[in-house]
Amino acid sequence: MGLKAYMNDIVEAVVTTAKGMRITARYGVDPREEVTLQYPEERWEIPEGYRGFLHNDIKTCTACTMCVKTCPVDCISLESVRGADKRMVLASYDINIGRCMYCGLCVEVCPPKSLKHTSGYEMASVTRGELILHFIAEDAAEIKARVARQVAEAAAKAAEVAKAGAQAGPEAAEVPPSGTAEAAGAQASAKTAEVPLSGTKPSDVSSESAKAPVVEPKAAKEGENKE
Amino acid sequence: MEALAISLVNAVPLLAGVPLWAVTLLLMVVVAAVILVFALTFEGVGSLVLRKVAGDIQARIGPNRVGPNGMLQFLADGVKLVLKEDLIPANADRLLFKLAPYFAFVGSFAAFVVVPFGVGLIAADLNIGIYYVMAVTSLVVIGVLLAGWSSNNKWALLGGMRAAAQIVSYEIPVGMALIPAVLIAGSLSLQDIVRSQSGLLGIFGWNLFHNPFTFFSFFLYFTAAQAETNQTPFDLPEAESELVSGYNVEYSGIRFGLFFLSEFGDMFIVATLSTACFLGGWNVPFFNAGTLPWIWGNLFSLGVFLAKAFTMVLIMMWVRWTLPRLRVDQLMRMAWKYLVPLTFVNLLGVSLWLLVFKGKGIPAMIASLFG
Amino acid sequence: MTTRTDALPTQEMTINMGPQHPSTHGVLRVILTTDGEVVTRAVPDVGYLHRGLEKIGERVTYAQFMPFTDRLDYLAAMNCNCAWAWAVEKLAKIEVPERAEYLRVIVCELNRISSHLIAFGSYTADMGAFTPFLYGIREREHVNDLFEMICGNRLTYNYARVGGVSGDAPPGFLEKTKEFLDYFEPKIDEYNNLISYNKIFVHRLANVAVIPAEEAVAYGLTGPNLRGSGVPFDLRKDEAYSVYPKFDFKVCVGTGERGTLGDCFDRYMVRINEMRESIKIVRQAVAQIPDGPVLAKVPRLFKPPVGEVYFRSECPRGETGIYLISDGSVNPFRLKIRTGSFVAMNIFEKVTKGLMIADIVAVIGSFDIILPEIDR
Amino acid sequence: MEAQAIFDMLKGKFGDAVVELQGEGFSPAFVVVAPAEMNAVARFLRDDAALSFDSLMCLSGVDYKEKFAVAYHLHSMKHRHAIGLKTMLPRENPSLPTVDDVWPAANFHEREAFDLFGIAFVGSKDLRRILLPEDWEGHPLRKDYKYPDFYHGIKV
Repeated sequence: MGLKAYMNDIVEAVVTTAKGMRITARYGVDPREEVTLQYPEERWEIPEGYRGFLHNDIKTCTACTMCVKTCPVDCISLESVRGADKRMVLASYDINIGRCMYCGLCVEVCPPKSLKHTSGYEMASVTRGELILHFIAEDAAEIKARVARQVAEAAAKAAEVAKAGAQAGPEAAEVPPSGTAEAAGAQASAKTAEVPLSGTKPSDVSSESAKAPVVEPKAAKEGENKE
Repeated sequence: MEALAISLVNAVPLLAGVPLWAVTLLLMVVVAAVILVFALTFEGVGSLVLRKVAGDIQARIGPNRVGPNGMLQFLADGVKLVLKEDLIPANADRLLFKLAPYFAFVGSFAAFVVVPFGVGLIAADLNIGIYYVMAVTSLVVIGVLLAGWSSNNKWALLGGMRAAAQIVSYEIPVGMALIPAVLIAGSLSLQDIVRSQSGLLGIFGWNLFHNPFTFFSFFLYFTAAQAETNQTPFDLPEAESELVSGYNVEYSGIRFGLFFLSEFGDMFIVATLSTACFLGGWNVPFFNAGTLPWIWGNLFSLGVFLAKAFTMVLIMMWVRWTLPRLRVDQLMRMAWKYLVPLTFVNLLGVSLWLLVFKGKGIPAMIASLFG
Repeated sequence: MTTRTDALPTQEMTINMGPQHPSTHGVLRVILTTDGEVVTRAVPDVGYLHRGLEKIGERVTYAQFMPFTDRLDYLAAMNCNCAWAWAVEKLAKIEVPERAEYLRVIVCELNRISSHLIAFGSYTADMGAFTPFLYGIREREHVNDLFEMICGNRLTYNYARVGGVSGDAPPGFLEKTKEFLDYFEPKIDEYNNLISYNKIFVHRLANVAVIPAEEAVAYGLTGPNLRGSGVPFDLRKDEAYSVYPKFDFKVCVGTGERGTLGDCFDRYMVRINEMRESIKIVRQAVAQIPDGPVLAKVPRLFKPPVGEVYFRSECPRGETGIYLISDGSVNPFRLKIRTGSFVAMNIFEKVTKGLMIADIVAVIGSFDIILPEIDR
Repeated sequence: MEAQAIFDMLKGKFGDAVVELQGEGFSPAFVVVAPAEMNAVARFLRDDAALSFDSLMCLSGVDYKEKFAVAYHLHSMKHRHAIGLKTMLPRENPSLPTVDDVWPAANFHEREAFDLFGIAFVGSKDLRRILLPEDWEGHPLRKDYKYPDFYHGIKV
């Protein structure tokens, strides 16, 4: 290495270092360059179409199970029973958001557009069971029992009508879905087994806490412990 | 220290009956405690400032949660380090593993003894001040090497070996770069070196502007000293992205804390040495601090000294957050092919200058031109 | 003086670098055999992130596999999304609306920028300079904001669909993209001044792990790693797919400007220069984008004809080739994904002989590997 | 060069070892080769000046249920043309000569095929499992693969 190259080396090192240090100094003294968002106090604006937690509007949900079929990771589980009016009645609708990958495929296929992404993104929990969202607060067995009772009532009514010899119209079979439920429980539970079930139910979800009501993390925890 | 003890005994009649050695000892302990408190505070605050500077440079904010604007972060860090479990690897050499952090810490802390904080503020004005500093800061390498060896971890061992090679190599340019200041002052005592830079508006008396060679000396010293204290771009013994964390990878809790503190201690020692040897030390610009009443003179000079030293520390941090890291062979090449020859040339230049111009610097010559 | 090595026997040391190591870009394990600091052998051990994506692919439908491609290369999920979409469209012969193709190109190139930013940033962090890393991350956030706007997510986009894209660009997206490009373009010069031409940085990279052109081709390197060796091969130009032929851009190749052609510095500079080219492409695409639908009518459970297709597309880490076998059912019969990082790992052992431990980090960074892509 | 021309050329050179051309529905087209001749065919494809397939893009194992196959995707940087090579293997003890001495790129792909399909590449310089642990049982991408319940006592 000649002396010239040697000196050049030194000069280049000094010059490039100085160049770099000028840039870092500019950032160092310019407070406008600070881009940190002080997260819990400040939040960024969530754009429209943000894919946050899923939410199902169960009033419009038709229990068609499209979301369940399309979900690549099987994070949605629903149970439904055929109601007295031949429509499907949801017995339970759970989404395991710990498993969900927020891909949005289920939202795209939902025919009544009842399944939506919300802008929620914060949920910390101690147990995995808490990460399962239950959209129906009522116990699935109760719903099934109630629907079974309604179906039975409707069938009985239809039979009565038929027996009476009158023109059996479909109107007679129509029972308001939210009928009063003060009938004997024993009879209802006996009927439950006969109710046609549909829908899928991934095993892990059911074992975790399919029976847990919405606002009772304790039950969910128990489910977790069992696993 | 004895002289101070005598004057103290004379000033305070209460101490008249106490033997002199006891007063001296007591004084030593007090001074040591003061310096320790200062060192720890500096090291704590230094770590906070380092992170704040890093935040500013990196377009973010830095710690801002503990205390107002994150001011108490260093206390939280300290408490955390003290409270953390002190792990010792199962196959470590337990004695050496425990000993290593103390070597590192003592090495950096003992150097504070000869730091000339002010006109009269120096724990021990040794007549071999610079040699003393270089000798005790070398203890750090023993600590680092022990840590690397005793951890029984290959990464730590590599870090320790790197540190040993690096620090030993860079002792030479560091020493050679400091000698010009010694030559000008004609003394190894740091106080003498600082005093030799007084006068001429305070600024132009600095060794930095004495002659072109001392000017380069300063930068050579600064570069070499960065390497000697394992600062980026020469932080190879730690080299987070290569050696995971180097020699201190197995350390936790307060033992890690001691390494951490010694790092900042070293940083401060480098800053003080460059301040004392090249930037006029505690000399207050425009007037002579020695002529003021004792208390004011010391306060002024202390303030000036700390301001200069902290500026140097800030510059070190600035460099740290700008530059990438050298490779180990490049580091050695830099020491032996660049810094060592250059410092020798510089030393020769300064010596010739002093010989030819009878010890006068450029500012002094210009001043004498104008009468 | 003669060196006597027989007097004192020395042993080589085996060190495990990874799977947890700050600079292996994930869970890569490299088994180093070292003689002091000099590495005599470095054997990569991959597979710590193996999730069986190819097996999963045989069980889900073509459309359902789309979210999994996000997990293929999470720093360039858009490119993987689109690669999958293009491959399936080629297999099933689906026509894609032009606007969708333009949107795909825009998001792909934006993602290339953001991916190269991470490559640049993490590389400088590996070299010991942490600051540029955060600058890179900061700019990437802008890209993420754009993606969040167009598809609703910041990392796993799942934006492309077989037959188009999931949604049209929301109002203001194209303007914001232009704004970002204007903001970002000068930053590249800043990076160059800050770090690229820094003496230490250049010294760390130049002449390290030189890969000659023939060797790069023989080892099947692709993308920036191949172009770093001076081979001007870019699938966007040479096997032009989608609407890439309509854009004017140049293929960046290594020049050996600071060392030997094909060294780490060349691979690094190719990525820096490619960001400029991507900016050019996005500018043109934003200017030319036509109106129209963005999604062709494709049945949800479509059955492509029996056949086999190999589709290669230019991803930021090299060619992502998708070998797709259809047996006429709704699921792929076999799906093999060939990724740039996987192939780059193959040459790793060869080029790292005789380097230093610090250079291993430099080589890993210069290949810009990403582990989910290697292990799939 | 077109696939048909390449096929004819190979047919002329290797005779019966070159079995058929899979053109319709295949992109790129495949030349099906007998496994024993694989290495020789590969070397010819690389070295012939008119072909000079200097890069192996992809090498995949395939399980066609009744038999295995190994598919090679070749590309020529010089002539910018591509071709596929395929070789059919029996289900029992599938093995064929390696091509990693022709294209070093093949090594990792072959290890992957060995790992996930159990196809042995004779003469390979390094044939170990690559993605799965060394002591994993079975080859997951085979169509008849049974998922194990436990691996070292860990539930899979």
